[in-house]
Amino acid sequence: MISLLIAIPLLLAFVSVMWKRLAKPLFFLAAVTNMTVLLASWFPNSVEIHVMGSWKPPFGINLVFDNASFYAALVVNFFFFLVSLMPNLVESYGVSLMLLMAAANGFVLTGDLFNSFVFMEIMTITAVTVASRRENFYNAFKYLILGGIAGSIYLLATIFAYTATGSLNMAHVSMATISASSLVAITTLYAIGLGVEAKLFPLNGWVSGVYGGNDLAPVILGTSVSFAALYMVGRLFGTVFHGSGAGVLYTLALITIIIGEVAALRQQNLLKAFAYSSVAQAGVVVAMISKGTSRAMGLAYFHLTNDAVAKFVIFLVAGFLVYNYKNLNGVFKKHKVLGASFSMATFSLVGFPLFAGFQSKLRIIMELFSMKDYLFPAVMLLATLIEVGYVVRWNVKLWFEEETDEKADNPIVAGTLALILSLLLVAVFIKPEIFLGGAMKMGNALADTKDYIHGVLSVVKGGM
Amino acid sequence: MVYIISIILVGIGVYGLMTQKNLFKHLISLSIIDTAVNIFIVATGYVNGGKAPIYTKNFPSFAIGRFVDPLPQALVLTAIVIGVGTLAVGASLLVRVKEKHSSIDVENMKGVGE
Amino acid sequence: MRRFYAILVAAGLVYMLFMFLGTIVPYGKADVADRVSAHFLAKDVNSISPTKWVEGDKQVPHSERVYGRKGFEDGSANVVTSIVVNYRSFDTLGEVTVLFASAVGVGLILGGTRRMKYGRKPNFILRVSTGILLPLIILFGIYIFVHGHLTPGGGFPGGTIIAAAVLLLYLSNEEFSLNMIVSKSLEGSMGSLYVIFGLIGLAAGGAFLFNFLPNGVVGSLFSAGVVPLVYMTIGLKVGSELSGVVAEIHEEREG
Amino acid sequence: MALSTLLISLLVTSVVIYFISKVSWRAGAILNFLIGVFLISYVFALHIGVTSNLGTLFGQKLQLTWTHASYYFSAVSLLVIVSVMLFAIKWLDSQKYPAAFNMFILMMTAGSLGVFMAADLITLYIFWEIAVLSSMLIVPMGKKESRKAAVIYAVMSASGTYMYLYGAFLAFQRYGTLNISEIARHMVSDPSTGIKAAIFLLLASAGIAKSGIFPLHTWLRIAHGNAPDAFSAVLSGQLVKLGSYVLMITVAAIPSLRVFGNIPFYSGIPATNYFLIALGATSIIIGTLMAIKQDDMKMLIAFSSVANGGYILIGIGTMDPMGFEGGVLHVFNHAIAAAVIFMAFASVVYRTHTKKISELGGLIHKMPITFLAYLFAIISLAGIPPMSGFISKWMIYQALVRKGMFITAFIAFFGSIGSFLYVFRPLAGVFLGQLPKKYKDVKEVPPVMWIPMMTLVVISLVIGIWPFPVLQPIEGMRMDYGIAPTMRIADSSHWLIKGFSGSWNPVLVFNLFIIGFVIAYILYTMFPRPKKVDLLAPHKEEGAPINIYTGGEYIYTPELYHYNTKFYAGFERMYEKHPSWEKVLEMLAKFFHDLGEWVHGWFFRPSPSAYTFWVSLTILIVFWVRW
Repeated sequence: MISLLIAIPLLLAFVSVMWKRLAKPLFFLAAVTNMTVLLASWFPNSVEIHVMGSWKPPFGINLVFDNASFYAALVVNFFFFLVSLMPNLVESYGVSLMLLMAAANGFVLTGDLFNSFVFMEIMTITAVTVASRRENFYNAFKYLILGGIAGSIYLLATIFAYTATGSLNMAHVSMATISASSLVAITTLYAIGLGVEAKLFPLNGWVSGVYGGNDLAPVILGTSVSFAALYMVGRLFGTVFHGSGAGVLYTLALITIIIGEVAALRQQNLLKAFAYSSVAQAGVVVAMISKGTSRAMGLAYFHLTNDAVAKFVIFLVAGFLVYNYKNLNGVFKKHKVLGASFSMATFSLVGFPLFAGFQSKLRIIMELFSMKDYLFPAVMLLATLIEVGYVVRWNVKLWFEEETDEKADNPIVAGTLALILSLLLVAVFIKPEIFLGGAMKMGNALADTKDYIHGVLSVVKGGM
Repeated sequence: MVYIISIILVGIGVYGLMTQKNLFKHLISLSIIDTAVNIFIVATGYVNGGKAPIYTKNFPSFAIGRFVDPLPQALVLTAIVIGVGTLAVGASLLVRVKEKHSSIDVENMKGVGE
Repeated sequence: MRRFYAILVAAGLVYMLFMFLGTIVPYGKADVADRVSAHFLAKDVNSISPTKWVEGDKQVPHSERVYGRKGFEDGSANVVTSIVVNYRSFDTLGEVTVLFASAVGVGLILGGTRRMKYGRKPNFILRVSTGILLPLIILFGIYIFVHGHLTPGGGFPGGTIIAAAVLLLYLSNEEFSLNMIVSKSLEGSMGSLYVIFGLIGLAAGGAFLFNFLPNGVVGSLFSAGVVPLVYMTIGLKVGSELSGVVAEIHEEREG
Repeated sequence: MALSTLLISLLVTSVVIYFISKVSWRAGAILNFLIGVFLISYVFALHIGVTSNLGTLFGQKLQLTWTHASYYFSAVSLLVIVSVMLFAIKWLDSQKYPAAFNMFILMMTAGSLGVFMAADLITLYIFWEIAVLSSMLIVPMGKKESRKAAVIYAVMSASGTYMYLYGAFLAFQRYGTLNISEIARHMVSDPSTGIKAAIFLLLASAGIAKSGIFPLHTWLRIAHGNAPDAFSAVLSGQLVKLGSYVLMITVAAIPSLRVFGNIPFYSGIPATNYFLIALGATSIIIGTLMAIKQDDMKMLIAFSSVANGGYILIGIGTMDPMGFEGGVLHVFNHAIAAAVIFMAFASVVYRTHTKKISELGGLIHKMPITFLAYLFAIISLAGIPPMSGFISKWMIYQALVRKGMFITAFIAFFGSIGSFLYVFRPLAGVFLGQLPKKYKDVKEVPPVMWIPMMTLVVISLVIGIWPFPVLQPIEGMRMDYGIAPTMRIADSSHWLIKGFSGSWNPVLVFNLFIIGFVIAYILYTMFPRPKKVDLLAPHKEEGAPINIYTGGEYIYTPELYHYNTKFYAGFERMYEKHPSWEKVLEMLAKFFHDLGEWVHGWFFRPSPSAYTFWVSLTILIVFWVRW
């Protein structure tokens, strides 16, 4: 069943290249199918695998379907589904988005190191294509170069893992005895290789250009793809390498948080400012993942889910504004619904009460204190302080400044989606279990290496 | 030795990326890194005296040490194709960069703010 | 100064990788018996217990004649092919997708509508030899991907050779431009076919990309089950795809 | 109605009010006022000790309880808010966003009440942020400068809040609870002074930021000065008191005398408290000196709020029964006085559309009721009997003298004298003096606007004569916190407030004042009245030279000859080139901004080469540093 998550969008992408006009409805169809498949197999609560070509692991390639990959796939597909509802955003990028969807699903589900590299490269190439929309070629090119370097390093890391263990299977690599020096090489290279997609400092130079360059790229890359990438960070450093190399991630992530917020503060471009903020939030998530416990990881993904929902709304609204108005002063007076959703989402980002971000931020700080880590909360609160600065500045600018007489039609679908999602953020504040339950299951699944190994290597069956 | 050559090639690629002003040379440097990594991968599978992993009349049967490791070769096949895809997208992006910014030299490009 | 720092950093990187080299087996000393590929070579993946294998009991296969026999789990004489198209077929699907994605990307980025002109006439030798070489090149490409399971080569090289033929056409004739509808539908249908093969495998054998055809005798042309079929689809797909890319690059936008 | 139901339904109602206000903002404003009146009656009817569960968060119960402190602070807040709500029914027609104003002011009320009811640190934080958020969204509704003001307000407030949050979690990690009284119990027995002091100061910093105490005081000037005029009354009269409440929680609810008994600094006051007192004293000096030189009347009172926040902090910080009661009573006095003053200013701005003192004058004839309200408010603010403002200041002085803190006492006296100076400046500049020509048609504000002002004035006056209704809950608070529980200060049966160096009989004093007033009035009527000379009478049109001249020169710029210009020139010259803390904070903000530029320039430069360089360098650093 779960191989359909990758096969269906791929098949439809191949079909739609023949009939260009079908691309948009087929993208919608693919998203709906994927959501249906996922909803039909709600939280497996065990490690299920799907072996490709019925070659058992560690010999063949296998897809792993446990709580972690289910939750990640759910989030990833959810945002693709939302994007597919907005045809004027998709335009001629339907095929690329379907491929991106297949690749993100594959990246999340795969249990094979090299296979994950292949999917990462598909993601990079399609993401570059999406990023080049609205003539944003130079930034897309920079992204391509950085992605290419990262891909090479990721591949190098995979080969080191292969020579050290004799297999490419994640479960096998995680149980094999790897010498300490070898492990250093592998984790260093993986940290750098994943750092580009996970937006770690200083590998995040592409983010502002790509997210700030058009209205489609941030909406999908800043939510789905970044969730998939950060899922892989948790899978590799949590499950496979049992937290070795976490020190590197922790340090880099803390620097990322501060750098991201500081860079966001000075930004004069709405999309770019929140692009940097998404860098900072990725830093928070990676630092939390590097803590390695199941609770910490669960909270990391809880935070990431909240951030992704908020960012979706923010980028959606910001993209609409930036490409319809020359002067953004006071535009929300004309678009009250968009404005209200934007404000709610940004307040959730900061972590004001009444919104979801409050729940995750406070829980993270609390968890860190119980781990006797006093530095990270301080960094996080300082970052939040800077965040308050620019979030309030943007809100004030967009709501209260003197308006100009430019005019654009209200986007009905986007406005409705933004409003629903921002109300979802309020709902999460009242009832955090909506996201927290799944995220915690995800954290447990990621931290439980033993279960993962057992599930992958001892179950020998094809399975749908 | 092959290892060292491939590593030096990686170094050359990185050097090229850092010093060149022409964006197409960046793409070539990236390609060099790709190639270097591919060479490295194939090299990790080499067995002294090993043959290409194809069963023929002359080498009809399996034995340890007779054939080189086929897996890295299969991986490289994939990696090469990925490199080609990257190159194609990069090159076409550069065509458009040249159209938009009137140059692909980092220092002469117009309209690249921020 | 910039170059000096660049050299310094690059040298540091080389040094770091050099340090990492110490952690892997020296060149030429790769121990195939310790790796999964030993069983790909021996074609006995199904007969060993993965649980024992991962626990360190590697169960090295005995020397056994493979060529010209039948009854193996995988039927291609070229072991690299058996890995690419059978054992790790999913990677190859990904690989095809990468190429497809970049072809789509090139199309979207360039978005040309009119054939670009070189602005000079191709010379006589090029024009005449194209006529002679073209069928040969295409034939050679087809040969390469049809024999992918027996000899070095396969769908990707074969497809590339076909695309080279198209490039030759472009070079020799300024008026020529590829029929994009044909190439796109070939590309799309072949890609779909690959996925459909996988789905048939899912239906027939319970696993995506399952080899649902009999394997035959190792070393003969009609052997290795689904492998030649897949390689043919890949060959056609890559051929049409890269031809498409060549065509896209030869197009410019109006104005 | 349970406390939690009340707060949640208030939050929901605020959204409903928005949609009602969209139809008719006046209906929304009237509904707001009615809800406010209901809340006052509700608050007065509530029994001390009622608790209510808000739910659980992170496995911790969120609890609300109704204590003497909640009662006192809620009542004071509601008094101010309801007056402003009544005031707003008319005043809002000069505003651009009446619907949003109605929504946010009700939301802010819910937040403030929640803060006062909170029994644990997280509940307090949640409602605190609600109050800050909603008030922060009202601030930019004012004039152009108010946009920047909102950002500064939010950041300054957040800097305090996040320090508080850090402290709260530090306490939680150490003591395993967030409940304030349990934390207090644990802290008394905790041997580690360093961590206790850290928790104490971190918690206090939220109060410091909010009530405008020294290092974080600069937002008051810009936020109070630029917020919508009537809302400044809430900001200064009510929101700032949230800060005082948190300071009181940290100093008194956590019994700082016992917790830090091992680090006495000066006459039994622990070093931590003394640190706060020093901050308070600094605020008094800065607030007073800066207020004196302001030309903008709202900014002037904003600085006076800084100074009065200092008084409150000093009073509470001594933890002396007298000082504590004085400090808490000063909350009431300053709230009422500041609210009336800002409402009076709002009335003036409502009619004249300017808040510069130098552009005003002589409004006493045009707006006599507003003038009267302002007059009584400043009498209270300056601490002159018989208004209630005197009593609290007197109590604080009593405590300071008894503790032998002469420097602080001197600063407090200085602030008091300074307050005479600065409150007189708008009085003279706005209400007295010459009436500019363009305001000759100005009318008194309608009753809806002056009734709330006069009500508050009357309350202040009554409490000045008979302070025991207010002192009762304060005594209750003192008992709750165990500050000399056997001592009785307010003795209503003998009409006395028993001090250290004597007692104060407000009724007697009031009678004496009435007698004095009567004598003065008789003298006033006996002597001939001053003749009125119209200084600017020949002034026909704007900008034209005036027929009269001074020192042989025509007067081209009558502003220079305004009564208010260089009002206290000699005094101001003494500290003209003062070091400005505002500049320091601006430098800090600029530092972050420049850091952003720097980061951008170095790491996010638009060339792939730079990226590659940094990526490679990071790989090397990662490789070498860690292993």
